[in-house]
Amino acid sequence: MKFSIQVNEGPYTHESSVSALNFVKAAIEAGHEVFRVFFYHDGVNNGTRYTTPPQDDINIVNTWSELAKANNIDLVVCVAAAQRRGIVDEGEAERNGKDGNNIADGFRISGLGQLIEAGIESDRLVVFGD
Amino acid sequence: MKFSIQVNEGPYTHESSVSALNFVKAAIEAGHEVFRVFFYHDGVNNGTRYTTPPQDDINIVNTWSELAKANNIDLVVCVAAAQRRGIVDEGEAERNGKDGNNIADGFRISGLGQLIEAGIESDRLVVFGD
Amino acid sequence: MSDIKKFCYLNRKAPYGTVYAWESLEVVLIGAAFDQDCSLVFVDDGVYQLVKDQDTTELGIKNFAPTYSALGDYDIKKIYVEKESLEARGLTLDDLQHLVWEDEDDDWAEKDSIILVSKDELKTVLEEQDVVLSF
Amino acid sequence: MSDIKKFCYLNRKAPYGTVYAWESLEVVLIGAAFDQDCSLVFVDDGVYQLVKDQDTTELGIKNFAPTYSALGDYDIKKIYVEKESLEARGLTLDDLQHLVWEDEDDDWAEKDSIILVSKDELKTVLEEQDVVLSF
Amino acid sequence: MSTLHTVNKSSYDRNTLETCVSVANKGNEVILIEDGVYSAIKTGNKAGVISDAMGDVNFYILGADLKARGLNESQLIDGIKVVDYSGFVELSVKNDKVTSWL
Amino acid sequence: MSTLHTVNKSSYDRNTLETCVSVANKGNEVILIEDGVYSAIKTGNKAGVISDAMGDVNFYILGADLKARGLNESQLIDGIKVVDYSGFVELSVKNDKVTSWL
Repeated sequence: MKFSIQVNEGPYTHESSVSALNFVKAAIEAGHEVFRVFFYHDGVNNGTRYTTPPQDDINIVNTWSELAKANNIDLVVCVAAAQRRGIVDEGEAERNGKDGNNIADGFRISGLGQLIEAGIESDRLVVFGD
Repeated sequence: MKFSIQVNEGPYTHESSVSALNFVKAAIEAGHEVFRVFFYHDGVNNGTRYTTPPQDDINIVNTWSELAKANNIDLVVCVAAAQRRGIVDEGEAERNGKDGNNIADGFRISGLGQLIEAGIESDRLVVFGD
Repeated sequence: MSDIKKFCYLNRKAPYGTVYAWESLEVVLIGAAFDQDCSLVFVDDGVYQLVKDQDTTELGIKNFAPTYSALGDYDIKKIYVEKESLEARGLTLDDLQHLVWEDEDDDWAEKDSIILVSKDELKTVLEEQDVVLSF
Repeated sequence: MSDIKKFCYLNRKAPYGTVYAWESLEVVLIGAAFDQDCSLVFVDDGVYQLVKDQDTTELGIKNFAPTYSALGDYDIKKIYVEKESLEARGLTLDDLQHLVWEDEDDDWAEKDSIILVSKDELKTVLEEQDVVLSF
Repeated sequence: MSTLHTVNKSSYDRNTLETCVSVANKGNEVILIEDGVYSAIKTGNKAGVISDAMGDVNFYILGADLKARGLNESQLIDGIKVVDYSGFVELSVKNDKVTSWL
Repeated sequence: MSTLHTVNKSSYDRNTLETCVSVANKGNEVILIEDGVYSAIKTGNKAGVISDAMGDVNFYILGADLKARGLNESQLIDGIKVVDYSGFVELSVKNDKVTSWL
C-alpha cells in the first residue's frame, strides 16, 4: 500500500515528528511504500541542517535524511510555510536575497500542490500534528 | 519601571510574538524600560534572518531588530533551545561545525541564566506563550 | 477507486491565536486547482474562523478573513459548520460571514456555501470523505 | 525589595507530547545556581510529569524523568502538586516518583520534596511568589 | 502580592481559564488576550466561568484581540473592561506580578 | 468508508477525544497516541468518554506512548487494545482512511 505523511510540528517541540518517523519506519518494515512526507506549518523546521540536538537524544533531522535515502522517500518542505519560518534552499536564498541556506540533506522545498498530489496518489494520507 | 519579557513561541505560528511586540511598544511609549526579551522554546525562531514573510503581513523579525536598536533592548535567544531548533550565530556555528549562521540583527545567543537574571533584575517579568 | 477523491479540510482551531486557520485556507486555495471534490468542515473553535467583521488593524497583522469570501470563485460550495459548536459558543449563522457561490446551471444565481449541520449530519459528511486534512 | 526573590515554575503540560516539561526543568536546574527562593508547581496535566517508571526506549527519544530525582541535590525542596489535579486524573502520590532532599541541619535526613496541596493551599503558594515562569 | 493573570486560550477548547480563576486570590485581576477573548461572549455556555468569579476577581479584555476576531463590546459579559495595550501595561504595573496561564 | 481516528490530546486538557467520539460512526476505530494515552486511565474522572463509546467504537492505544509516560496496561479501561507502531500501520491499512483530530 502507498502511504503519504503530513507533519505539522517542529522536531523536539512536539512529539509529532517522532510519531511520524516511527510510523514511517513501521510502514516500510511491513513492506509498504512511503511515497512522500510533506512538512507543513512548523513541520518545515524538520528540514534544517542547523540543529545540534543534545548528544543523548535522537537526531530527528538526520534520521529523516537517512530514512529517505535508504527508502527513496520524497521529503517536501512547503515553500510558503518555509518562508514564514526561515527554511531556505539555494533557489529560495537567491529569490529572497538571503546570504545562505539551511536546508538539510534529502529535503526539497516545493509548493502545497505536492500535498494535494500526495493525497490523490496515495492510498492513505496520515497527518501528525498538534 | 523595568520590564523583561519571555517569548515562548515562533513568529506567525503563534500570536505570542505579536502580543509581546505590542506589549513592549506600549511599555516603552508609557516611559518604562524594557531591559531584556528572552526567547525560549520555539520563541528562538523569532531570531532568524532567513524568514521572508508575505509582503502584506508584518515582518516580525525585523520589527524586533528595529525596536531593540531604537530602545536599547537586549534580545537574547536561549542557546539550548536554539541548538534543538537550528538558530545559529557565528560562535555556535564554529562550536557545532555548521557551515553558516542565521541569527538576525540585534539578537544574541546566550544561556538560560540570562532569563533568571532578567527575573531578578526586572520589576516585572511577563511571559507570552502557548 | 474513482478518478475524483473527496477531500475534506477539518478545521478545529480559532484564527490568529495560531496560524493553522490561515495556513489551512492556503491549502484549500491550492487544492481547488486539482479538480477534486472539496468540503470544508468547521467544528469546535474552528467556527470562530468564519465570524464576520474581523479587524486586525490594531493588532498590526494581516487580516485573512476576506479570503473566505473568495472561496466561491474557486468553486468551493460545501462549507459545513457544526450547529452544536456554534450554539455552545453563543453564536448564530448571522454572526458569520455570508459566503456564496454562483451556480452556472441556474443563470449564475448566488447560493449559500455555508451548510449548517448537526453532529449526526456531520457524521455522514465525514464518513463519505476519502482524504481528511486536519488543522 | 529583599535581595532574594521567590521564583515559581508553573507547570501545566504533560511530558513528551510537547517539550515544555523538559525545557522547564532545564530552567529550574540553571535557576538553582542563583540562590533565589525556588518553588515548583505542578497542576492540571503538569502532574503527569512526575509519574514514575517512565520508559521512552520504544519511542526512541530521551527519557528526562530521572532528572527530577536530582532536584534535591540542587537544593530544591518545594515541589507542590495540586491534589485536585491528581485526583481528577485517577492518580495518587504512589503513582509519582518519590522525590527527596537531604536536610543538613538534621544530620542529612532524607525529607520529602513533594508537597501535596489543595486548590486553596495553592492559592497561598501562588500569592507569595515574586516571579512566576509559566510552561 | 496582588497579581495580574493573563489567559490566552478559549474556554471552549481548554480548561486554562477555569484553572486560573480557581486559584486566583480575591482581588486579583485577569486579562483575556489572544484566543482567551472568546471566553467573554455572554451568550456562550461557558460564560459562567467568568460571571461566577466576577465578585472576587476583576476581568479585563484586550480590545485589539477582540476586534481581530470580529467581536465587539456589546457581546461581552457585563463588567468586563476593554483595554488597549497601554491599559495592559498599566495593569502589569499596578499589580505586583504577572502570572501567565499557558 | 471505515475510518481510523487518531487522538493525541489528553481529555483532561482538551475536548478533542470527546469531539472525535461524538462524530465517529458505528464501527469506526480510534487509536490514542502521544498525550492521548492519558485519557485511557480507568480511575480518571474522564474515563466515561471512552467507556460510554466502547459499544460503538473500537479503542486502541500505542504502547510506546503508554510506556514513555510511566503507564501500563493494568491501569487502562477494559477493552482498549495496546498496539505497537506496526499495529498502528495495520489499522491504517485495514480502515479506508485515517482522520487525525488535532
